[in-house]
Amino acid sequence: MDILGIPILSFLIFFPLAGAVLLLFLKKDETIRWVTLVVALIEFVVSLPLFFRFDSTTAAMQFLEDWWWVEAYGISYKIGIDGISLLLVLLTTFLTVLCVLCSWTAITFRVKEYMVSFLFLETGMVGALVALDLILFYVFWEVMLIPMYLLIGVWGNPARRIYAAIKFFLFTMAGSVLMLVAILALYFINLKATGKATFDVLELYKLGIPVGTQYWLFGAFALAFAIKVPMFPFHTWLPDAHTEAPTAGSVILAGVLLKMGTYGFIRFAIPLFPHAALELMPLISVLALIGIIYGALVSMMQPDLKRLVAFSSVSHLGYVMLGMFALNTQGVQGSIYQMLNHGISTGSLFLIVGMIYERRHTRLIADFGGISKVMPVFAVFFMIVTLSSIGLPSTNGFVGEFLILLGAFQANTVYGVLAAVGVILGAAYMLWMFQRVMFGKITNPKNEGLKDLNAREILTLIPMIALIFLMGIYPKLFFSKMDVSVEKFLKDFRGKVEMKADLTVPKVVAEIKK
Amino acid sequence: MWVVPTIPPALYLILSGILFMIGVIGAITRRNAIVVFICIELMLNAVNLSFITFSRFLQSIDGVIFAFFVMAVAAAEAAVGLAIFVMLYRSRETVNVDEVNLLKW
Amino acid sequence: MKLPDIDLYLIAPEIIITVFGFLVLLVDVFAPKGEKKGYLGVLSLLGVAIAFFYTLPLVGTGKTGFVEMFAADGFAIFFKITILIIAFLTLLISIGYAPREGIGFGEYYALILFATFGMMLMAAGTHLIIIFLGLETMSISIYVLAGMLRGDQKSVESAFKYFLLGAFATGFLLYGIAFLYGATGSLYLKNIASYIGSKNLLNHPMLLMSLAFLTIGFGFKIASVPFHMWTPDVYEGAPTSVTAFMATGVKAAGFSALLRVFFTALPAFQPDWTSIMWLIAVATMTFGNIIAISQNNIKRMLAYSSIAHAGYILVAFVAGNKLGTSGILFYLMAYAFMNLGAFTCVILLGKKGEENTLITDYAGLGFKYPLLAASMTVFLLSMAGIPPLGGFMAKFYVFSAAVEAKFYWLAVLGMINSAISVYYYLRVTVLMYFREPEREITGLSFSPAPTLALILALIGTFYLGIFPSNVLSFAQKSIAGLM
Amino acid sequence: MAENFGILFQWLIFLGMAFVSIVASLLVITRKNPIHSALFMVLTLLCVAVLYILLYSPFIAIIQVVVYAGAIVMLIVFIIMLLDLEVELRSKMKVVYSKIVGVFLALLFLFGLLYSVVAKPPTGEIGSLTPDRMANNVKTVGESLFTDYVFPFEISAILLTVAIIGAVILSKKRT
Amino acid sequence: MLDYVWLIPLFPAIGFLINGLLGRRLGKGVVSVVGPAAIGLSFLTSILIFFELIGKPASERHFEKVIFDWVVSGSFQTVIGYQIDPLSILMALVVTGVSFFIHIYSVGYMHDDPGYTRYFTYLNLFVFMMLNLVLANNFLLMFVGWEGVGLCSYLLIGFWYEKDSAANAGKKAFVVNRVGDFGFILGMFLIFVNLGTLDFTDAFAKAGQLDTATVTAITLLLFVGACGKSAQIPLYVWLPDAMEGPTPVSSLIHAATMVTAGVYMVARCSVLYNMAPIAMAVVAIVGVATAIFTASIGFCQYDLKKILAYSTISQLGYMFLAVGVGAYSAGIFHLMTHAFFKGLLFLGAGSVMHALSGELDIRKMGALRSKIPITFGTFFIATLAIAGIPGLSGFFSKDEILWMAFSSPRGHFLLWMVAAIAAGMTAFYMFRALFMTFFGESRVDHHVAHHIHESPKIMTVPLMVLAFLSIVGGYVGVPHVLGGANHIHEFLAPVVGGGPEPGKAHAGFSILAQAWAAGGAQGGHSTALELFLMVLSVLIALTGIGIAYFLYLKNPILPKRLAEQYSGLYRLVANKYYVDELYQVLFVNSLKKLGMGLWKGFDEFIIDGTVNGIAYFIGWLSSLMRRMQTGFVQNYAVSMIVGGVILALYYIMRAFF
Repeated sequence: MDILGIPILSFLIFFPLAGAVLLLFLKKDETIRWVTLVVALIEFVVSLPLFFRFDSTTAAMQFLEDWWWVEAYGISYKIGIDGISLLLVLLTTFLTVLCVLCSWTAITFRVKEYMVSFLFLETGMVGALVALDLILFYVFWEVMLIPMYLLIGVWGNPARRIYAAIKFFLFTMAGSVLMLVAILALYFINLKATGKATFDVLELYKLGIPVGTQYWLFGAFALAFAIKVPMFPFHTWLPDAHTEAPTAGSVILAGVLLKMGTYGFIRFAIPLFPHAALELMPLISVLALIGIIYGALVSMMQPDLKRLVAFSSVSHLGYVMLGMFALNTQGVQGSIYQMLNHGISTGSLFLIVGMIYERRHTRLIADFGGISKVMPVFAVFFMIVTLSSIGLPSTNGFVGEFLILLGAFQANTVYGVLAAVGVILGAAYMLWMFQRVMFGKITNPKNEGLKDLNAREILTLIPMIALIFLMGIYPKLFFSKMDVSVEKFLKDFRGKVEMKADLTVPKVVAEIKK
Repeated sequence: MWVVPTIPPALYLILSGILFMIGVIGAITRRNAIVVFICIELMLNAVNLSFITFSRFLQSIDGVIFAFFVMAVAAAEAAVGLAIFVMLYRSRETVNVDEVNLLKW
Repeated sequence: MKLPDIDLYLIAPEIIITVFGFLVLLVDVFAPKGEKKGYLGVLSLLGVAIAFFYTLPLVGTGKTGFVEMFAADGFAIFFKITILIIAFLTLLISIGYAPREGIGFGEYYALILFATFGMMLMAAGTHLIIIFLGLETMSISIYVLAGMLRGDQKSVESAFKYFLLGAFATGFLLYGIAFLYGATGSLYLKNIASYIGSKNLLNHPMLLMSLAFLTIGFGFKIASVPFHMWTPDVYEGAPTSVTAFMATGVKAAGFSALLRVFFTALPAFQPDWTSIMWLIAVATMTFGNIIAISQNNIKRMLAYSSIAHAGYILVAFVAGNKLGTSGILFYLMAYAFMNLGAFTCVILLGKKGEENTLITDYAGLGFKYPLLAASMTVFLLSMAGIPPLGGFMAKFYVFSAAVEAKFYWLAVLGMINSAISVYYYLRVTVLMYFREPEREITGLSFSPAPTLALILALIGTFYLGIFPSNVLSFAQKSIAGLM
Repeated sequence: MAENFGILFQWLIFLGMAFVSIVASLLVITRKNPIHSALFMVLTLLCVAVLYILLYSPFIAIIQVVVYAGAIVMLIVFIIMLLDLEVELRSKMKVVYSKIVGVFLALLFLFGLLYSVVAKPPTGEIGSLTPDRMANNVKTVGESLFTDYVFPFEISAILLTVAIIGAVILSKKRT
Repeated sequence: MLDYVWLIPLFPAIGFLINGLLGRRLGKGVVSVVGPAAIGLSFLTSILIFFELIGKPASERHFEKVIFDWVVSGSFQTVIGYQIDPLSILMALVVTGVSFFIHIYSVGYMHDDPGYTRYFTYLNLFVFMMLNLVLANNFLLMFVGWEGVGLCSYLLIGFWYEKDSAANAGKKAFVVNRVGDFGFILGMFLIFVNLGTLDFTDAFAKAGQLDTATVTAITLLLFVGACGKSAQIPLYVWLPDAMEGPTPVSSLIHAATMVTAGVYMVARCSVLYNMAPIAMAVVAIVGVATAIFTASIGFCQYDLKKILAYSTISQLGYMFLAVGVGAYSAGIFHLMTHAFFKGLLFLGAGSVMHALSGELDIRKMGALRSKIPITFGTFFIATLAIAGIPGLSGFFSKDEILWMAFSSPRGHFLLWMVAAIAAGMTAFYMFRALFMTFFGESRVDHHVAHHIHESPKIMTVPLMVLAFLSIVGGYVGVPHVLGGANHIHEFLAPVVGGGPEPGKAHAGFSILAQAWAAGGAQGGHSTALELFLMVLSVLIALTGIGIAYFLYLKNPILPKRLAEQYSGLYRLVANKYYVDELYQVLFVNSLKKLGMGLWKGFDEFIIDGTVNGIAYFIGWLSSLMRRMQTGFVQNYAVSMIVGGVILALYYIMRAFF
């Protein structure tokens, strides 16, 4: 399907870019805000048909576009979505709208540059999610870095924004450089085995790679993605980045950017290197488990709201990774679902923290207390989001978490049990935080005159809340989209793993052994 | 009847090498830039000796021609180099190489 | 006694460059004094442009001339195009920069043209004498150009150092050539190769020694560790436009000669040089990147960065395959755009009597001069290898060559270096966007010529990043005659 | 017999010149006064010129004397005088470790160099230019320069021009 | 009508939405109608459905209604679906019924609270969740209700969030419950992994496939969940703190309904439990231990609600004892009667508080019986019921438990004995509270004393209704031995079975039980023995009452002296055996310390330290290496020579190889 004669996915990628260019010619802040909002909204509306026109009976890539980019090298502009990326694309376009809304008054200077960065970021995110060519993916992957870097560094919290921005950039960069080498190695292995120069993932899926080589390549991919996720022990950039970023930056970082890591695993690392994934499953699962518990424990002691939420992200993404590496239907579906959930719950949490930050200009938990009294509406939203984050049944968090735990439990009982411990801790730190912020008497006189949420803020939060419940109560709507894709993912995975005996084209083995 | 062997090329080449290295040593030890430059000329001269030796023993004219161009280049370098020294002297009152280190690190 | 066939079309670009060089000198002499002499630059630009259009018809002819001493094969043409682009951009920025610094007289432009002439010879020469003479023409011009700012002690010092070390390196290069000659009896690159092949001279000590000497000589020109030491000092001290020219042009020409000599004359020794070059490549990248981190002068930082880039290019050289060689060509082209672009920004930030080359001078620039800062960011990011910019594609080809040749660790080290390099490139953007200025920089004037150069460099950087196909396939075709 | 004497004579000349040139060049790098260095340099150059004749290259020998010893060194001496550099003689030579290391390495390098020339004689293709044809090589050289090497010759012309322009522009007083 | 089972939870949900979204606009009046009415309608529906159900033959009393597919992932299929069978409808009746009255009571009790709307919102939500819990046809939906009621409990305990103690108590309740849920969730996983379904009907039908070890694990894990929700050792600590909530909440959630969910769940899974004797033994022992342990804590409490709380825990222990010995229907029976009288006790306590402006310390009460007669009367009835005085509901249910503990094949003399002692203790401390509150001299603060007043009708009517139920509630389960029909037992039998068949007890206490039987007590099933034990337990209860009378009415000084004499023991009991403190040290503090340590020590020091360390190292290296660039040309030349020598040596080496 085409929009203005442009295939829909290409439109989704480049429309924000066009919007960003348009912004460059505008002068007034207010106009810029509105234009950005309109661009984001159009983008979101255009992305909706993806959901409705998506054929959930097939696991094949849909809305496919495939042109050469650098033909001599086999680099193509190949994009398409399946059930896995579909939802993440929608999440991206959706969150961007909210981010624009929540930046409305929070960003007071250099609005144009801010909005341009944001739209640019959206291009990168959508591009990375739909790219089916490794180089294309890599390009978008890196493109995302710069606007995010600027968002943190320019509009971040003055105290440590530069440190955080650089840390963010270098961590991610450090991970991805090795991935590039691995991509190249993969390309040449394929070239030697099949004689076909291509970076097309779908083609590369078919390749049987010797197990020894798989380790290296998987390692390189996994490092890049693990840093992005972030998995323990590569997570330390996240608290800093989250804490220092402006609200919308945190939202989009938590909501989408982290998902790039997990998405990378599911789209690239696992299907390309199934044996290595299988063999390294215990390692990754254990790291994920450590992340779950570690994140929760550390989160508990954070004095800073955003930092707390950031560490909770570490914990939540631990679940995502655990579920994914359970490598069974429940685990993987739960994991994908949890990616969306985390985007929504943690995204909302950051929105909420941002709202209160805008009022008080502090994020220290100790500065609050008793806010419920003065901001009852806010309290309700905050409560719902908190509950979603701790996975209360009938909210989205529960469905994902439950399936992940179930998947993990099926894969390995001990993992399931340990992960379930995280559920307890999750409740503990979130509720404690909530209590300290919202409950008790107002001890700080500055908190007495706080205004409750205004219409714009409520408007920002309502879609989130609606989604929280919709996804918690009627998850089938979303599961039905990804069912087939996940099944295919698992089927391919199992098929390849079983193929171990006649794994490789002999030619490839010989090449590698040389 | 003894026959004195002709001078083997190796000896010329050894001489050339020694002269070259003397030039190198001079270039890295002397303080006066002009002497350093003289040493570099010595190096070029040593190379020329090699060229001529090869030319002689390989019975080809190329070496000689190359030596000719080397001399041309040496002359050109001398002109530019000495101009640079003069310029340096004008601005610093010295041509000592170890006093010229405004640019470093 | 018979004159060789003289095909002037073959050397038309060189002739045009030379003629315009003299023309500029003459016009300068006969022009009224004291006036602004922007037209000299325009005249030189015209020369470069005409030379460029005379180069284009040579594409694909693969002709040689002057007793096969001079080739117009694809390799040479590619490099000539690169070099002419570099010269063009350099002249453009010079039109803004040279008069500002009081060196905008005819000799300046003429020397740039002569240096370009030398570079083109290096790319085109298939005979060692041509290569040597080209190299010297280039070098001597640049010695002089580096010292052009006669009142500036740094400029003088830079010329002085460059000259002494350059002459010193020439000695080694010559010795290498002498040994090549002695061992093979020829100065033609092709003949050398075939002679080595026919006589199986692989273990000839003299040839091996000449490899060492040649590596020193060319290593000096391309600024590879440990022959790189002059680079930061000279780049810092020389007039910025000349620095830009050196960083791109000299490096490109140096690589062209290196490739030509090693791949055409000495391919048999590839196994020998691979491992030592591996070491040099790694050392070059690492030294350049690590030292660049602690620099506080942007020119000096870019100097170290240019050392690091030489290291990346050497990675492809080590790979030694077709991919690598074409990758080098592509890299140098991309590097020309991004580095010249960066230097253009440096120049645009300065004004008369105030160079503003400290990195701290860039603080707060991002919002004061948004377009300048954005361009600078683009160039720096491109150098850091961030897609979708030219630098990324360049690195991509270079490292893919290494991977293809199974130098996995080299590629990994290269990528790690590339990650380290991000740090100091980012530092500039950090200052530009995240920090408040420490002192006001005002009254910058964006004269049209450097601005044009900036735009061209931007276009080039983006073009090579987004549509690398054309240039890459051109590069791939170009190396056909080389290997 | 006569040949023997001729050859013996060549040996004598060679050894003598080699010895003198080495000694002279050592003096070049050890004399403190740059003028002395320059003059010993002339001596070295002259010795080498003699060797060129021994190698049947009178043309180069002449050029050596005329261009090198005559022009370049005179230029050098002239500059030394002009800049009045003898004053600096009194400053003593600083011992820098890197220089010692450098000297040591240079000697090491020399051994490599010597090994490479001794291990195998020049193996290049033997051309047609026998010593007797070489003997009057002024003509041969001339012919070569203006036929096969006409292009390099033209380049060297430009090179020299560049050098002159450079020298002039650098050494003229500030305008 | 059965088809409309979804109406039962729907009404409270609608009430929740109306109150929650619009309540503040609609005003108190509407809220006071909507809140109770929603529950009332639900109650009404339950009654209708109940009658329809009992109209059917016993074997057909099972109905399921699937609303829609819920979580569907591969082979994992769950629905939102409700089921009606005797057990669930009974629970629904109890829940909606008691809730209804408590809602009405709340209209009066909470009348002046600023959070009135919020209160009813939460309360409706609670009922909705509770109904999900009891009506669910699968484990997962049950779990939704399970956590949902936990949430409401959290919200309502922390209702007066401005009080730190309330907020803390709420959080504690939630987290401790989560610990239990942890077990529940793992239990569900085991069920799914082994049976491939979470549907009750399916799962229980397939339960035969399970081996003993698995089923034991499943049941024990589920029991962990029950422990959390129903406040059993070791997870009981949250319930006393939960008294921070408004009193009707304590009554509804923390006495009548939510806390009994664990009992319901065990009864619901009776099929599984019957297969796991060890698990049943654990349940019984934990139950009885909780019963006596918390009863002893009740001795030394002075907070009226706390006493009731410990009493609740103790009574819940009874229920677990019942289900643990396989007397599921007895457990449910006690659950029901307990809902009546304990609900009543709490409401009465609320009424007392209402009269005394919120005073809860029984040391500051006394002689209230004449001033608030209705409250006193109803409270007294409830106290009699809980003490197990014959004729009242508590007597029948408690006695059945005691009897089953003794006679069931899973039972044991010791279980009976401990339970009987606990019953005596219950009678003691309940009467202690009663006496101190309503009898003796008034110790009320004088400025409170003059406006002591009886509660309004809207509060007293529910009291009276519940008092009535506390009296008659027991007559649905009059044991056969007293000539009753034990209707409730029969009614529940299709769901929970008749308990384990005698003689089939093959593990757990069986050996002991057989020994007991062999020891001559084989009259276990004889009517005489049953009657004897019944009388014995009544005597024990009366003894308890007598002691209470003696200590608190006759010799009010004595308790103090006793406390002084055995001060160590007294302090131990008065401080609730320091369990809270122990948990604080063991879990809370150590986790906090661990968290802090990981954050500062691992995250910031080791990981960030490493990363920054590398960065610093490179920076340091950089500043070091740039010094190599000395600025002296000759050094540069030497560097070239170094490179040259390396190259030369390398290449010459190559010549040799």
